[in-house]
Amino acid sequence: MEIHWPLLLLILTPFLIGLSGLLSRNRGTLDALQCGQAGILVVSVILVAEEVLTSGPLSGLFYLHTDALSVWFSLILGIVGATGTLYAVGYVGEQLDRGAISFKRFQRFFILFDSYLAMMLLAVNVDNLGIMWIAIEGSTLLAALLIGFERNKGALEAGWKFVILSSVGIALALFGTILVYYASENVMGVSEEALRWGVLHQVADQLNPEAMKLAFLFALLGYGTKAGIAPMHTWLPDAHGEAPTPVSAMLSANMLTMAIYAILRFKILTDQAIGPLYTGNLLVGFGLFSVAISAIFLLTQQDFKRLFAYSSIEHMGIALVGFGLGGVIGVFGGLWHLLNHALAKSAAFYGAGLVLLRHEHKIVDQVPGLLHGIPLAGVTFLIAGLALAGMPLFGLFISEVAIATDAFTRHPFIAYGFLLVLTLAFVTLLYQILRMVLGTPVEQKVLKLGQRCRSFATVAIAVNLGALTCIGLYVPPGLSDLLGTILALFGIPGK
Amino acid sequence: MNWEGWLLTFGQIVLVLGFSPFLVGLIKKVKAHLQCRQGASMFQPYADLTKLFRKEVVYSETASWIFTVTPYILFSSTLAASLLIPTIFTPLPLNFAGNIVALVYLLALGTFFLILAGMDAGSAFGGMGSSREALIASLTEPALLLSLFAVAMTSGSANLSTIVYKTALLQDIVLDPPPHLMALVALWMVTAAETGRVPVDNPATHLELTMIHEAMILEYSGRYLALVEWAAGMKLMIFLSLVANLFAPWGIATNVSPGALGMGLVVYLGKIMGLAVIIAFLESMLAKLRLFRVTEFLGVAFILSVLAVVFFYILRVE
Amino acid sequence: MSLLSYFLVVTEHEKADVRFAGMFYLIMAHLGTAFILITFLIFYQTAGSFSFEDFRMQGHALPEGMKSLVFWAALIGFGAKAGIVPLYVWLPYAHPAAPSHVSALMSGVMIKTAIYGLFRVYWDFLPANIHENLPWWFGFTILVVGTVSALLGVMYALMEHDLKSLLAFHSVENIGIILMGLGAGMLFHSYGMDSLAVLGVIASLYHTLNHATFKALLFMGAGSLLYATHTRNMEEYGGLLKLMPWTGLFFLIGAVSISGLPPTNGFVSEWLVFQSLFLSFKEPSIFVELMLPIAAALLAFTGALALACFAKAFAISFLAQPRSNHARHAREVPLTMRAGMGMLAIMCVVLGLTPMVVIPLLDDVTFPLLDTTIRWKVLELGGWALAPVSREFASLSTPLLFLLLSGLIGLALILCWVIGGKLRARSYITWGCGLKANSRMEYTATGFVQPIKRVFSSLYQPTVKLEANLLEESRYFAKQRKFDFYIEPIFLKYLYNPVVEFFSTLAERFRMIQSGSLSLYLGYIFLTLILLLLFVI
Amino acid sequence: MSNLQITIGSQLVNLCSVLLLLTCFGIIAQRRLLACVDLFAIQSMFLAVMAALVAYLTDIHHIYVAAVLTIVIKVIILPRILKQVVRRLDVKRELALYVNIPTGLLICGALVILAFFITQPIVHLGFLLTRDSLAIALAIILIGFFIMVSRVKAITQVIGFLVMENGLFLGATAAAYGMPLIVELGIFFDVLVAGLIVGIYANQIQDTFSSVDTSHLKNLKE
Repeated sequence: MEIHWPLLLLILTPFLIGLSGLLSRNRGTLDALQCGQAGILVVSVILVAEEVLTSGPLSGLFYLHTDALSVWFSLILGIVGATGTLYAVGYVGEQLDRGAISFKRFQRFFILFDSYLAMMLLAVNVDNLGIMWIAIEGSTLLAALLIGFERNKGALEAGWKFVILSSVGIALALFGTILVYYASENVMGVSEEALRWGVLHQVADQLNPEAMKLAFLFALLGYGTKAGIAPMHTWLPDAHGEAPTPVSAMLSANMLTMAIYAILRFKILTDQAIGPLYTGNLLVGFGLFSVAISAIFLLTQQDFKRLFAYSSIEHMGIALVGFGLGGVIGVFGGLWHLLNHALAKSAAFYGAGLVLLRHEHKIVDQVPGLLHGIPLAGVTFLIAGLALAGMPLFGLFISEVAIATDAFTRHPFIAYGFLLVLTLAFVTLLYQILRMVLGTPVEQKVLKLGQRCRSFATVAIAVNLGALTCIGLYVPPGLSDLLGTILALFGIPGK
Repeated sequence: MNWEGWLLTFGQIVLVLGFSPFLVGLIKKVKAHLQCRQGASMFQPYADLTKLFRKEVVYSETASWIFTVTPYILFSSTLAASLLIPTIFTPLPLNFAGNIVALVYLLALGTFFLILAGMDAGSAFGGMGSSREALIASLTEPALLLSLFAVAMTSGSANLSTIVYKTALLQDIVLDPPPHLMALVALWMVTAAETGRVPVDNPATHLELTMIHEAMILEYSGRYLALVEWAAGMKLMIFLSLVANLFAPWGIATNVSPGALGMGLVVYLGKIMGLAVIIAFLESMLAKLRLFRVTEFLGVAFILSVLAVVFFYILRVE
Repeated sequence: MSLLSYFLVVTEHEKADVRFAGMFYLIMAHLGTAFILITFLIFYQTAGSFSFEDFRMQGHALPEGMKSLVFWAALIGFGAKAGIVPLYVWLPYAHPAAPSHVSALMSGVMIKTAIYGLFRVYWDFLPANIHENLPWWFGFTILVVGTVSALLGVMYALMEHDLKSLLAFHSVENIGIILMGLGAGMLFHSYGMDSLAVLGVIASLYHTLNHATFKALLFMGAGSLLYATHTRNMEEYGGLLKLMPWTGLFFLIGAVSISGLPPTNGFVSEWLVFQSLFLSFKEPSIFVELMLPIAAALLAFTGALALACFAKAFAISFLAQPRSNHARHAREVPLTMRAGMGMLAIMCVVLGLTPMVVIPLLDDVTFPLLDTTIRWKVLELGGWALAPVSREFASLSTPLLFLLLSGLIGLALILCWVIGGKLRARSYITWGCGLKANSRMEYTATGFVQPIKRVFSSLYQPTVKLEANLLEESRYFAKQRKFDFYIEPIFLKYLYNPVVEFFSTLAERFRMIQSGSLSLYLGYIFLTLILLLLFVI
Repeated sequence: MSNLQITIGSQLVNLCSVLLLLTCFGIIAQRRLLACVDLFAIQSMFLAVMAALVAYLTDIHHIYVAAVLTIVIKVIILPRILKQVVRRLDVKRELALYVNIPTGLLICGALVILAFFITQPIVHLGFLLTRDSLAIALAIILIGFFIMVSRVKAITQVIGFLVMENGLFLGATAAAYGMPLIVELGIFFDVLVAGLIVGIYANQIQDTFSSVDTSHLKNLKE
């Protein structure tokens, strides 16, 4: 079993950097390390993608395994993770400068943050459902600590709710995993291999339908809780609202995406066992429900971080609908949606973080005229907001249209419902965003943003929005090939 | 257009210009008689016009060039409209220049500028007159158009001359009673409104608050007033000949032989003088309506014209 | 596109109302987009691709029900962008909010793209081939929508005293007229009377063109007024004709042609619409036969109201004495602005005088759609007169009318000279019942439309507030009287507000879902699990 | 091994799992927190015993490891931590319940039936002697969940969660003689960390809110 350095790097870097954070005593090296990590992440993820594209799936030592689907999600996690790291350096650094936190906790933050990233990267790059579960659970626990990082009432409450709810979810997911294992038994007997996704994928069509149904149900509920699918989404707005902003960004852009990834793995197996109808209906149902719920909550939202949180719920819902429909363009739409959403949403949170640092509150109608107040944040909100609302020229529009189209070719009424809730969500989100972006700032005391913070944030935002607009306007051939292979994985002839 | 055409057009201009003041005079005279007064001579309007033309013009300081050009535009648009209407001969050489819609809108052009002029001097009365005129004009136009259209449909054409020509040739269409009757009544009511006659407006009034047309031209004097008055006279003549020739085209000349033309002239003059007398009678009998009763009056006209169309379709024999 | 135009609208986003307008506009536009998307999706379903070529090939394969679905979706989708009743509501907010040149652009060009969409769908995609006939009620619905839009548009325009909102409402009116032409065309087409159908279509295309010109002209005029006086409120204008003669002249031309008065372009296209409506007696169905003339009558009504409206607009803004210091100190706008308007003004007249040039061009446009040309019969007398159907039926020659008018003006001058000799004139102050007439005695815009408002109060449902505090000595004299009235568009009142209400109350209700109780949250998951176990397995 | 042994063995296994179930009902019926913790410890004990039994019967050795881990973590460490927390916060008894005890018991009965009903079609799949306890495993998971829903105090919710974990472990063992060792270890590690984190949170919450009554944690809402 040969070693693939890029893959290994991709996963180990955050771990090691995080731990080495313990040793480095002064801040400069810490920042440097983090920047290095960001760089390495991007480079290695791209290398991995290259390798997979050229020479099929990779299997490294210790259950490491990377196929097209993993690569797709690694891309999302890697790139957004990188920008997130940069932003975190700026953001938490600012708090440090303001003396809000001690250097010790500054260190601790990065240890947690990096290993959190590592866990997520691990989760999407292992072949073993059990290990995947462990990684996800690990990321949950680390996330719990990160959410509570600021130790004020809100943070603690949010963290507590998160820990309880997502542990329950994760437990259910474990039961799902056990059931798959159970089902696999009478196909291949009791064996270590029986949890390897690749192996299961080959024998999936012989697995017992009843067991797989049950398994998928538990997996969906369990990982769905982490993916913030209504009605299991209740922890999400609190967590996103109260966590330190870089963490909120990671939660929204990476963790939810990762959870969806887990669901997809189960879906593919189940579909092979019992055909796509069952999983499809469940996914579409939950998806539509999530979009509707979030749309309604967006309307009366007073807190801009929660606002983005609800919009995340909405977008996860949209992606689910896409996957649930399961046609070529549907699945394509889902994947494409996840990528674009990750980029746009993290950017939005970066902007939100700046506003929060400056105003020290999160009330929507207290921060009008951001274009004048904090041009950087204003522009970010505007672009990211329009993208998230699904305006043309952005990838999210394309994916939404794709999903709608797929829905239409199957069941027009889903399409109508979908478009309806989508329009509702669009209106509500945009209404809120524009309330903040336009207008004239109200007089109130504001804190100044540190130079380093601003520069780091600028870089992070620039990268995200740049990538977002690029892929909105032009799809690199590499990506489209990747999509092709993934579709094949879904049992759909790639286009 | 051959020399006959030119001749006829010129003849029509002369006829309209020359005869319209007489109509006004005639109506005044008859009314006077009905009120047991001697009354001025029927030719008084001619004298008035010449006098006015000679008099010095006084215009308001606040007025702009709109005030000056309006009389000319009013005059010319009314006269142009009159050239679309068959009087003693049909089809007219200028027939192709426009149909009933063109007629209505030509008159509207005049009204438009008159309204502007009314506001131009900046006196309250002018504004009042303009505002009322705007209301009435907007209410009459649909009725006018539809009543004309009701007649138009019987002859399958929207060109006035053609309508009259056909009806003149085959007498019996005219006797297609219900639609035409309603159209006739509607047109008559519209006429009253458009030419500022009782019961819609009272040309003889000099109580500002009841004036409409008179209020708009309150600021005019001298030759401008003359032009406006003359235009008003022509407008009256236009509507009367519409009534006369659309509903009773008897005796109108359909070829250019001198005999036919002479005949046509005599009959035509007879018809519209008759109508003028009727107007006089009505004016002496009726009282002017309140402004907001006028809308109901015109509403009736509109309904009648609609009914005319409806009946046309229902009773059409095929 | 709606996105870009949104940013054009909110250029001056510091103003709250501008933001509201922008938001409203964006929402409606997006609603439109959604419906347009549905339209295309339906086509996609059969065509299997998004290329117009395939739509054209496959569109007719749709089942009847789907076709009517497409019809409605397209009508709502493009209608929302074009601003037909009842979807026009954003329009009077967005246009005034935008800077004038933008409003000119929006109203002149953008609305037209929506019309283009309608044409594409109804004439190009839906019919299988040129001779397939769509159900008659397609055209009829369009006709009705058009008529209502035209009427309501002008009605509300009359009550507007903000010059730009007034123009915006007139956009609604004109879209209505355009749709009337289109509707008549479709109606005839559905009965297979193509040569008549062409007439309707050409009429509506012609009016589209004209509207683009005169509406842009008027918006620029409004813009120059705004530039000169820094206010959009008509009641503060007045007497500007003397201060800004050129702007005044151009605005007058625009006003004349939007009121459809000869010999300008508005007149020609409205005339054409009238003709296509008059052709009703060739319709097989008696119901339609009845409806068309009535539509024609309503069009006449619309025209007359438009006339009243622009008489008001022009008279109040340009005539009599200035009503405010803004107006008193107004100056003529710079040459560049005048040049722009002048160009358009000339366009208006030229387009009016040369239908014989324009119509063949439009005919080339419509030819591929219906493969019938009417060029050879439209133009009579070597192209000097229009005879849409037959010379027998109706004809029009704007050049001749123009010559007549100018000639007769000449005649009038001659008469004056012959009878009256040389003009002797002197100017004097207006008679103000013994007082010195000042601008406060003038009729206001509000006063001007008061009779109409009163007559149609059932439609306007105006809210009038009149308060006076009287002198102690005698209750016949008041220290001051305060009068204000406003009109809430009927659809806003009965259609939109309820919807918004519904959603906000819904949202309020739903907030209890997120009550903050952890056990409740756990309960959701638990319940979902149990239910799924019970029913899905 | 003789058939007799097998049958006896599987009956013993089933017995253990039934005992597990009973302890769940005990927890439901119990108001006193410390007693709940004890019950949980006992339950874990039974779990370990069962695991050991399975290991003995099937001599798959890594299950012994699992059994040992269970004893170490779930019988010794976690109860310690919990008891500490309980003492420190001196919340002796849980007075507030969202659902009163009889109803709770009834519901749990219903849940057990549901569990059997659900697993019934797939039970025949397993050819292992422990397969019957799959239903019980599901039942325990549901009941654990129900405890979390119905109790107010943070501690009891944690206990509920741990009960779920036990159910899972039972499931794993019942269904498949336990997961592959590596997975097993990972799971245990996670459970341990989870317990620690919950402990940390409980303390911090106590510090900031001066109570662990989660019904107080209702500031974050719409």
